[in-house]
Amino acid sequence: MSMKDLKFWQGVNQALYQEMERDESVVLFGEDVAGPGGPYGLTRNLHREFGPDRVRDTPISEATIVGMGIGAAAVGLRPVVELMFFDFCMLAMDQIVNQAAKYRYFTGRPLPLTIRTMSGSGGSYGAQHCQSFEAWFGAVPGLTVVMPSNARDAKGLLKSAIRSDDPTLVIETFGLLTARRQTPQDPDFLVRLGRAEIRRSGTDVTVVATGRMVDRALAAAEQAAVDGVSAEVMDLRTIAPLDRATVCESVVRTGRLVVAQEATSPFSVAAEVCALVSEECFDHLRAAPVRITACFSNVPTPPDLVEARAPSVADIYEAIAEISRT
Amino acid sequence: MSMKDLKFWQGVNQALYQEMERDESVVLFGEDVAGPGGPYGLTRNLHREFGPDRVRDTPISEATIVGMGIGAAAVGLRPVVELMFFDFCMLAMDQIVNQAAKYRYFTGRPLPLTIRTMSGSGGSYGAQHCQSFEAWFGAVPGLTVVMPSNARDAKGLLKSAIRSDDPTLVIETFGLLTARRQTPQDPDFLVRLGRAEIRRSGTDVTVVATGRMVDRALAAAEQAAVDGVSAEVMDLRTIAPLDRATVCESVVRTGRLVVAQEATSPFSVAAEVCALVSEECFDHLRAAPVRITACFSNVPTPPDLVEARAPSVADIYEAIAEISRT
Amino acid sequence: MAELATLYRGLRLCRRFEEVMAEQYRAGTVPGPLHLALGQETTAVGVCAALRRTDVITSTHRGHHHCLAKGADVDRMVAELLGRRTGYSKGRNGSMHLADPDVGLLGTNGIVGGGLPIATGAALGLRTQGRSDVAVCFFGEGATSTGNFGEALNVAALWRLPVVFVCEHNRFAELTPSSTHIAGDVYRRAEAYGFPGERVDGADVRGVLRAAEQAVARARAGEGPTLLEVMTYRWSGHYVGDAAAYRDKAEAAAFRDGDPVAALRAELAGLEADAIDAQVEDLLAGALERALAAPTADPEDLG
Amino acid sequence: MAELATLYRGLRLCRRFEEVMAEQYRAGTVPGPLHLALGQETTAVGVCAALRRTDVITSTHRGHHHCLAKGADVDRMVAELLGRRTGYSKGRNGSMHLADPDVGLLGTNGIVGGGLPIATGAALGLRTQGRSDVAVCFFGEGATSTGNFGEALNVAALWRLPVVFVCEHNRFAELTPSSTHIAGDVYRRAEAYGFPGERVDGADVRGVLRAAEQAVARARAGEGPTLLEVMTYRWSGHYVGDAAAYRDKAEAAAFRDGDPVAALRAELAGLEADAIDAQVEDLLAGALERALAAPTADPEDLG
Ligand SMILES: Cc1ncc(C[n+]2csc(CCOP(=O)(O)OP(=O)(O)O)c2C)c(N)n1
Ligand SMILES: Cc1ncc(C[n+]2csc(CCOP(=O)(O)OP(=O)(O)O)c2C)c(N)n1
Ligand SMILES: [Mg+2]
Ligand SMILES: [Mg+2]
Repeated sequence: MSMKDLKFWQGVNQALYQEMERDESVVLFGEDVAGPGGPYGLTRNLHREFGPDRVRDTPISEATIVGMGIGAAAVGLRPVVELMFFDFCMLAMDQIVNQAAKYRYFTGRPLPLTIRTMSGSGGSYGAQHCQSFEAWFGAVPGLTVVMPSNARDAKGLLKSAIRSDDPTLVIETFGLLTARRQTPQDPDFLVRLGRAEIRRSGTDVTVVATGRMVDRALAAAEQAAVDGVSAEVMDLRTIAPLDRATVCESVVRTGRLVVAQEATSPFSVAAEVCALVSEECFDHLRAAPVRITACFSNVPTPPDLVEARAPSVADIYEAIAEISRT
Repeated sequence: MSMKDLKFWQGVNQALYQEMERDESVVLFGEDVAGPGGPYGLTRNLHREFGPDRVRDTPISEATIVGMGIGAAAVGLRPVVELMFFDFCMLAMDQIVNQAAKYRYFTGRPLPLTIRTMSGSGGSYGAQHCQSFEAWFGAVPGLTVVMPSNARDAKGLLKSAIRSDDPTLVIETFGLLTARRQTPQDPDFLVRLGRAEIRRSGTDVTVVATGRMVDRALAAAEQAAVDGVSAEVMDLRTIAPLDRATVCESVVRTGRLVVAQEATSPFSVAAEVCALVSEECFDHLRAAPVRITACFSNVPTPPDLVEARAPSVADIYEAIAEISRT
Repeated sequence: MAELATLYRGLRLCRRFEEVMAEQYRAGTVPGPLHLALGQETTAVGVCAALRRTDVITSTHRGHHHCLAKGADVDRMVAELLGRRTGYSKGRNGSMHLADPDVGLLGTNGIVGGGLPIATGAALGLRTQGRSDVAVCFFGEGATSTGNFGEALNVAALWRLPVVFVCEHNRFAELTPSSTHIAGDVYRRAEAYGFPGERVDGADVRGVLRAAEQAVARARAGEGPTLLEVMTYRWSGHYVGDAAAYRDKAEAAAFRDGDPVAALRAELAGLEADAIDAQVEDLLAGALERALAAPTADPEDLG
Repeated sequence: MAELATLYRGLRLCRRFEEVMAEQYRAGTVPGPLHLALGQETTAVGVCAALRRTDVITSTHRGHHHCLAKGADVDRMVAELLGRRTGYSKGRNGSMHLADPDVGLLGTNGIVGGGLPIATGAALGLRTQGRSDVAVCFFGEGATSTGNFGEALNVAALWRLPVVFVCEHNRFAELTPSSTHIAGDVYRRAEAYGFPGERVDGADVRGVLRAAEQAVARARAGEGPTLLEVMTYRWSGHYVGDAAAYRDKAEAAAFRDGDPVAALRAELAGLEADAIDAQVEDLLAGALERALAAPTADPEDLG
């Protein structure tokens, strides 16, 4: 099938274009998504292509953006709503968690709602624009949460989210918007929700990574290979429901776990993965699991501080080397 | 020092009374906290004692309740604000996480703000009134989060929170409001923030519990004792910052960990405790850590369903018995 | 305009449904809390008489009357409140989470103001699909102090959405009077967003219906939202079991004396009224009997 | 009323501060984003001229002018924007998180509408402590569509709090015009809550000051909040680097021609104006030189 080298943002844009073309019940709204084509261009051309009824600029009303998505989905549309930054989800938590996530439980009906947002550092926007609390939503029954790490998955997961009959939160990563990956052009290309991907196979240690840390984990694994250490690198891709089987199968083989994420450590996705593995793979573990995360502080603004705070390739490499010695 | 047998709600009420009497900069506001004395009586008599300037009924504006607490604290008061149910925190997440938690980071100044809320089942109020996502706040730099399991700690932790110069979230538990414990009356009695309490010492297994599960863990431990299993029961009390030292010291001794909580399992406090122990106590662990939690579903309304969903004494007892066999 | 008899039957059903459920609550057969709308029936019945089945509504924690007026099934409502497997949500959720999308009931709601953006979005969805249906958002006056209120009114006005905001002003929000919650007049908030707001007397079901018909007509015609503030009074406490000591007994008594349901009944021929009453009693008695005979909610159904 | 020279100096400082920082941004020495208020200086200067040091303000992502007008230290501001350790927040946070409680600046804010409840609470705190100080909340017209707006206005009105809500209506919210965001007129929203709202011409700094003095006097006198909608125009893009292709060039040019800072300058004796300009240049040049010489933010300071 035909492939194209796409940037992450282009993958998102293609997914929206293809799904809107495929199904006229798909509508898109959020702040600056229509006329401007999105503050970072992710929704470029959609307003022109699909018109003002299907692509709308909203006022700055995050709770109502999500709530309107719920109402519109409840009466037959398949809305994709955008919350510009993850940090702004905090203004819509009630609609996401108390309303959208529980709609099927309360009504017995589907709620085909996709909520797109963007998290993580990389934009030098500081402590109120770069937070990574994806774990919050993983704790909520009724929500599917995905976090693509590249253009291909950004496209395939978003398309699956839009076609899903349940509310799905798609967390894009600011620091990856211009990262490239070969991406299938087939309009029916999908990436299945709930499946982690082994990006590199290995036998000595499993490195589970999310978002921006996936490429860094791959680079670290290459370095480790030079030392003769064989690291398996897994991109979690879906945060909830977690792909427990793929994670455990890998760790049972390697006996060692490193989790790398851009979020801070306490009460995070890395915590859940370590807990899962310690419960399910205990007898196979040869060493203590390790979390490689941002240090527990607020996200600063200057890029060098942002980088100093986030895990580097070297941090992951050292964790791989260290754990492989035991 | 003189003790009194108090109900949980009375402990909260005494703490508020004593701190308001001690420091006139302490003010209280929230929905129905003044005239009515709180929907469940926790703020009874405070309005009469301290007057309308210090104890106020607010409109139903959760974000603004917290935001006003921030502003009032910033200009010299020591506010205690109430969000009636944990579920309603979701309307104030921006003010709690983006604003209050970061105030010191942005300004270099203290923010003596206490946010009280109530979580957990026990009231038969269903899926939008009984949620337990305390782990969310544990992930936020700048927030202290406590979760008392009894009258004594409810009093001592709230008093410490009010005297603290940083924002503290006090999560009370609905199912415990009428539970009793001997409580010191000394106006300077405090329970230190950040310290777990070993409620029962034991040598074979460490049971870390929170909120409503603490008494159940104690009961389960007594049953286990009959079988000759010695279980240590620890009340976490403070969720963030987690008392890592006390948890690890205990698990190093016992070699076994069971975590019991009313929250569901994924991405929860229990996940963090299991992750912590698997990282820090790996060489001492004799068995896989176990999470005893509510099943991953929404909170129902009928009491029997609520109980069927939540961990029982039997569930904890079986986990203790099971893990002690390995 | 709907007939007198139809309106009376609607009011009578809401009234008796809640009285019967309150008895059941006191008898210990209702597992969850009950928030009654006794005395407020005209809001639901008057407004819903202006709607058709395909129109949608969002309701609140105090929403039995909205559900009934929109055509929800009495058997399934009674069963849900009694925690029976034959209820709308298999008896798992009770009064605060009743929904029946088939009759346009998107749900009661445990979150004050939670329905405001949802109804607004439903209106958007209906319009986008070229339907002439409208959305009605019921909420209490306490909800006007939530952030959702201003957000929803603004978007509905900007996009001229077919939504009618119905504020059921029953003078109390939980344990405090409206004066604790509302600055200015609720109905005047609409003007500020450039659409009509009207205060309506809840004692007169036909007045409510007339106002609703106008608002619904505007919405169907693409002229945008309307805010109706229906002045009513919460006869009972916040929930069954709340003695409501905080309120003025004389005031409460006065409102009970001006019972809008009795007033309408008086306009009907005695026989017709008796027949309607009897029919409603049968309906409720049957529903109650079937519900009590049904199995209680099953942990199997946790979801 | 503050003297002409003082007002001009304030305007000139805001103007030049941002022009200088924009140059620095283009030169690559500013690590974070910059949102400029060029053309909007009168709002900050006019309003803050009605305040005293012990009054407090909350600001926004576009808040350099508010900070300067409230008396923040130019050296520490420049250093913060350049990411230097001598900055207000050790250079860690930059433009969107500037604060100086000592001069009553509770902070700029990255969250639109985030300051509304905070300023309202500050007003409550000031009043509760028996201080006659007031709180001023600056926000853009885009913030009027946030839930916080309605919540804050309602509580401020209910409690007659000493707060002045200053909406800086600069015609744009990020990349879209106000028409995308506002139904009706912003200033009229106040009426609905029972307190005065006034639209003020941002081209006239003295008009802004007069309106602010009245509002502040009401607040100090315990008469409650006021909403001021200052009509202005965002000369530059949303951030430095945004070409603002989405807006009407002629309109933008017209507003630049009606530059309120130049207009005020014209009223001053040439020599006096020159002296003020020179003084401002020295101040900024010195601040810039010291900042560029200072160490950059240190990972040590992460917090
Ligand atoms: C967001 C939120 N805050 C608080 C509550 C608790 N609560 C339940 S009902 C109620 C009062 C609602 O008053 P009103 O809107 O007038 O409705 P009424 O009860 O009078 O029908 C409150 C505060 C809630 N359910 N949701
Ligand atoms: C809650 C929230 N939503 C969205 C944004 C992104 N954003 C930053 S500035 C802005 C526009 C604000 O417009 P306005 O309030 O008019 O202020 P101005 O930029 O014109 O000064 C938006 C949407 C944000 N920072 N916070
Ligand atoms: Mg009410
Ligand atoms: Mg603007």
